Amino acid sequence: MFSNGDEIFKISRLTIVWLAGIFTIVWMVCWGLGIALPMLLTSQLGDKAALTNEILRAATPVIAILVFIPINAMFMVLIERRALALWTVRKGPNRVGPDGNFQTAADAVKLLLKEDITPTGADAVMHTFAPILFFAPSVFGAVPLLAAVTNNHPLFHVLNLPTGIFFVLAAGALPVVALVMAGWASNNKYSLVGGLRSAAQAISYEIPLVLSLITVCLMAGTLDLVKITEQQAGGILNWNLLGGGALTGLNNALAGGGAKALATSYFMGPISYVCAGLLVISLIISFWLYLTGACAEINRIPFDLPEAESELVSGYNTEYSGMKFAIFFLAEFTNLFVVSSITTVMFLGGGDNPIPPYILNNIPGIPQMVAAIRDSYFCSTLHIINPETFFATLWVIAKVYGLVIFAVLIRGTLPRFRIDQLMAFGWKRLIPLSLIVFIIVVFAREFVICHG
Amino acid sequence: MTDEKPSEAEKPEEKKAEAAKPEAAKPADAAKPADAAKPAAPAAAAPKPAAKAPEPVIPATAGKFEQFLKEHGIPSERLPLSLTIETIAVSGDVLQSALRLLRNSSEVQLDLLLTVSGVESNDTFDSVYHLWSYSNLDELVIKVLVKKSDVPEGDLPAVPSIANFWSAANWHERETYDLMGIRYANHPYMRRILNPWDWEGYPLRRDYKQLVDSLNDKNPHSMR
Amino acid sequence: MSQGNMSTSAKPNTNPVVPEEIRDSVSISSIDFMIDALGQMLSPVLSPVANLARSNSVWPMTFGTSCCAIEMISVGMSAFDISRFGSEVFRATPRQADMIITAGTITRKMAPALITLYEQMPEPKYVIAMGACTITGGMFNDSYSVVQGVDRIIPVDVFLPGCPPRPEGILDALLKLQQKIRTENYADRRKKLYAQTSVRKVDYDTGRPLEDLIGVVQEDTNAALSSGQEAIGDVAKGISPKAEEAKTVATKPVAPKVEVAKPEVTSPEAKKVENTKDEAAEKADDKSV
Amino acid sequence: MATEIQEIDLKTDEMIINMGPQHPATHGVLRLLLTLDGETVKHTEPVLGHLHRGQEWQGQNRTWFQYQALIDRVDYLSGMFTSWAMARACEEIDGTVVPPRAEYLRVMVSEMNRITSHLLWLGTYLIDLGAMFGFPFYPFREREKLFDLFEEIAGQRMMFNYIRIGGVVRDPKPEWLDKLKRFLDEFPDRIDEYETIVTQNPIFLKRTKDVGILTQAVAKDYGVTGPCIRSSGIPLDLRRTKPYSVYPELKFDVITFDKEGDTWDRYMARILEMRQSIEIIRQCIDKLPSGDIMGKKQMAGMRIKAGEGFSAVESPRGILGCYVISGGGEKALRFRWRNPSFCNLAILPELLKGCPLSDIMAIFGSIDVILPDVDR
Repeated sequence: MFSNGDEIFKISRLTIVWLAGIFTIVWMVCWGLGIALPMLLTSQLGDKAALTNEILRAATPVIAILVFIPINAMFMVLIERRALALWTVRKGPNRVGPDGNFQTAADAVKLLLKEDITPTGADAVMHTFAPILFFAPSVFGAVPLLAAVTNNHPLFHVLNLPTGIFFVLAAGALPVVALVMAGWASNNKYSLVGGLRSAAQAISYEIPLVLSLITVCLMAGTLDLVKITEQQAGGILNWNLLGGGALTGLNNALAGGGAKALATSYFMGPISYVCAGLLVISLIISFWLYLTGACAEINRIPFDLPEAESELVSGYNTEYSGMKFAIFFLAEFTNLFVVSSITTVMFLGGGDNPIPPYILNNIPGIPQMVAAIRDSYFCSTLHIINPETFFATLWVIAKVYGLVIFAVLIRGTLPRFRIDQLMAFGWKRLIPLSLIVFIIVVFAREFVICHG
Repeated sequence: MTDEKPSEAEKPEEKKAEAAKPEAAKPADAAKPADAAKPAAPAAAAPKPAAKAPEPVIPATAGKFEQFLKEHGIPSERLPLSLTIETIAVSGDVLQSALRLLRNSSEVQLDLLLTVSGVESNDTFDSVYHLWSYSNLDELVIKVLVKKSDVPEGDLPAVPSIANFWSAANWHERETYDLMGIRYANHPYMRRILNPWDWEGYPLRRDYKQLVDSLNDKNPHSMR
Repeated sequence: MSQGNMSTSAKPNTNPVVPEEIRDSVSISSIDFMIDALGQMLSPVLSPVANLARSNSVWPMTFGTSCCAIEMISVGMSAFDISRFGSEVFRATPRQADMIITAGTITRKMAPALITLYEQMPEPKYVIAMGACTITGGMFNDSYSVVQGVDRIIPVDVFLPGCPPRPEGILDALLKLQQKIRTENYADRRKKLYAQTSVRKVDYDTGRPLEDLIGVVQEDTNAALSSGQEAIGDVAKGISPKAEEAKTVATKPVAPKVEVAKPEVTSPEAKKVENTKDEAAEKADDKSV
Repeated sequence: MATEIQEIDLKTDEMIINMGPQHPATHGVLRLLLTLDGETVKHTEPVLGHLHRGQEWQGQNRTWFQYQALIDRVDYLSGMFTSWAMARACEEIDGTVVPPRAEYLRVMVSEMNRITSHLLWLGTYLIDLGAMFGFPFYPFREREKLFDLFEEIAGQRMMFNYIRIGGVVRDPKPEWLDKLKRFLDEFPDRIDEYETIVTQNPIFLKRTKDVGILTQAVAKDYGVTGPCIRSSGIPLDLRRTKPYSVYPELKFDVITFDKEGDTWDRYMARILEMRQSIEIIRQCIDKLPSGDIMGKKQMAGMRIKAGEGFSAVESPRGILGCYVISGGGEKALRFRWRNPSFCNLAILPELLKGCPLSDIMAIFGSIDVILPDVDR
């Protein structure tokens, strides 16, 4: 009969193989274009290669993203199907390739080779551009995140914006236009209702989402994604999830600062302690608010009303087939990935290790291992990767895909809201709550020295 | 539809059918779809099995509901059809008042209309109402018999509709109209409900002949 | 599902006799013509890739009318688990589906909907006729309202008998379909892009085939009805004309056979001409199982 | 100083949406013509008949023996009940005495069938509400176990043809009863599992509480039966109020809620009915007498005496009636089905008035309509 342990083992194996494959490929592309090729050119041509090198370095992140997104979406679809199967006592796709590894590749090729239909009576131009407009923001919106998730690797310095989070949010607000376009251009009433629903939903849930992120920015005092990540370094107590730096004093005390560190951070005594507690609670609520808003933003269950299958057939993409539908499909999962990355950067400390360094460095073997990696041929000579980036990326991958799996679990559990309940929930619950949290944070942070 | 032709001829109801339609004296044909056209000769030769079939014995006294209706001045007649359930026939004119009375009076409270069915018997079209109660165990069958001879040529037998005061009858009456061709007068939406809207013919009638076209003509794989 | 939502526009080879609202409601975007030429050229290379991909990701449509639909649901559930073959992605819209499992009896009233759905599906599209009802009419074989065989209205790839077939049967049919897809040629399949419409159209309001009805409209209605009634159990007509014939059949003037008193006598001759074509079409038409 | 609020009359158009006959939420082939104002339903017109296969016509043109194999398709989720209704009507006309063992077996398999029917309803209802990737798989797991039992006793998974005129067709082996007992022991835990996921789920409560309230007056007017009306507070359960077969000898209560039922009540009524069915089957296994199982010889040329009869059973969807007129021959003169789905569906336009688009699925699903049962 069915053995759950066996299946869990297979899924883990699949995950590890895929992730290793994806990130090796992507990193090799980055390294090849951004580091190896410029090094080679410089050694051959000298100063004449400077301009070429600049162009190569600037192009690297974009190309990396373009390589990364399709493979990653394929993996995410596969893992979603396998994980849902695991939770519903099934096996999931396991026939194509070794253990079903290439199932989604087959799907992708099939969708690309399928007939592409534009319904008569549809607005052909809008109908064609809607998926592109839906997909594009998830590509260029993700760019500023790159520096943050790779521990500010020199390759991605260029892309770091001082107002990174706003750029990401602005890009994230664009797809709704595409959905309305798709709904309107399809000449189908279900599509139209789906498109309008998505507009209403996105506008409503944008507010709590942005407010919760503003709360974090307020705590951090900056909009720069890299700075926000760097502030959170040093263990789980520094993360924005737990008070946005309000526990830094505690962390310092544990690290060896003792009572002095506590007194520095919590300078008002008991009031400060209470405020720190409030901050922790507020930021956890903010985290939850962000997850909820993001779920609605990317149309996942329980907020998948724009494409509610049992109501609107397939919602805004009812009339889409073949390649255009594939792009919608791709963008949907990429959006999920981007949203998880933002959560990781803003709340979960980016590439930070949850175990504080004062514990980690005392574990025998760890510092030596880091040193060994740094001194190895790959790092020191070929500059393939430095250990900071390597470990940061590992942690980012773990956190991001953990959130993705969490979203899949929610998808497999909850029913769907009704549109008026969705609006009521957004306007009457989430927005007041996020405002309250924001106000609490504004006042409470005056009594605690955060991130210090 | 195996080889049961000789036994089919012994059916009592078919003999009655022949009596109604003597012109149907064609040789036996296995492919005949409806009961209407049955072989006449073997049936006439066969003994009368109808005598053997035990006629349901009805009690001589009038039933409870017949009495009740009589008390309220509605003429009705008990039919010798079922042993267990009282079956009464009323005329179309008083149908509405009878049903209103049976439904609303506190004595009987027959407020659950199970079905409205159309039945074609040898010389009548019946509209049959099965009445139950939500609160007690009574059951009653009311029949409105419309004689075939009374129906004008090219017209449908008409029975007054009760859908305007009893919503349960709405779809049932439409269905009976659709399948049996009984027209319910003053029905709010007398339109075919199961068959396509412009369908021809009334499928449950004995003289119904199937439409045969490229969707259901005989194919080599058919069992018919 | 979405018939009536889309307005129609003229297609080059549609006969003007066919009413506006039942014409094929999709058009192909112009980029396909470029791909077409490319596809012809690259067919030997593309065929194996395309076949592998297509055969391994057959997304069914959630189309079910009666008992078989329940078994179709069952096959997606834990005990039988169609997801192993990559087919658990049941799409609700025909635009994204590859296969339609006609699960359950197709009646005259449902036939137009099925035809619309089939025509809305993008090429390559496959049909599994599931259950006795959809193959021959099954237990309702002689009923007045049942289409006796779904192959009379849409081309069928795999016939799956049973009443209802067991879920294992569906898996078997799916595997058979996968085998069939693996033998295809990319260029040949692309040629079907425009031709692969339904076998014949059915009118929603009367439940009769459109080819008959056009004649009826042109000629006398009553004559057509009497002819329809007299044809009971009479001449065994050939099996339905196939995909490529659909348009020509629909446009063929059926009127002459109506105006004569005994039209079924004349119709075999008319049919014969069609039947010869049918056989050729049938040979070309792909039918496995 | 009261300021006068001016009402501005904005011009809006109503939108007519054609839902079905092929729509994922219409459970087959129902077609709804919805007139929407925004997302609010103004008017609904159900269009039936997309699955009209002429079951009543078949009844008149098939022999008794042939037709009893066919009628499982009338309501394919509860084939035992359709068989039973026809068998009872024919036995009533014919005066056939059904052996007590057969009666007990009939009750057992019917209650099992009620469980499978409700399980399927539970799964599809959650799909209607949008939980389409996780929960629906669990009820089907148990359903398959029951199907294995059915297959063993009747030879088919769904179309049983097990209850025949005069009795039942196969006597179960003792091992079958053991398997059934084992299933009954584990099944209550499974129901608990479903309830853990669904019953108090806040989103589920939001979607179902106070949605589609069915008042007693409307329900009576439309002749609604089954769990729908019991959850509205009318204790109409034929098994108790008009007991047939061996139900008088079994202990159970009618499940009603003492208020006007919403969709959540209808959900709860079905969950409780499943638990109740378990108890009924247990009692049947304990009381199962030995003896004959068939009171009438089954053969191709089987005849039923002349007369007419109406019988009804309590199917998972309501009162399933069968009105038979026999002329004494091999075929019936008239077969008429009283289908619970057909009657219950008639209240849909009434319930949908003024509700949002998403509630159509919640309400329509809660009535539990099977389309062949509507269209026949």
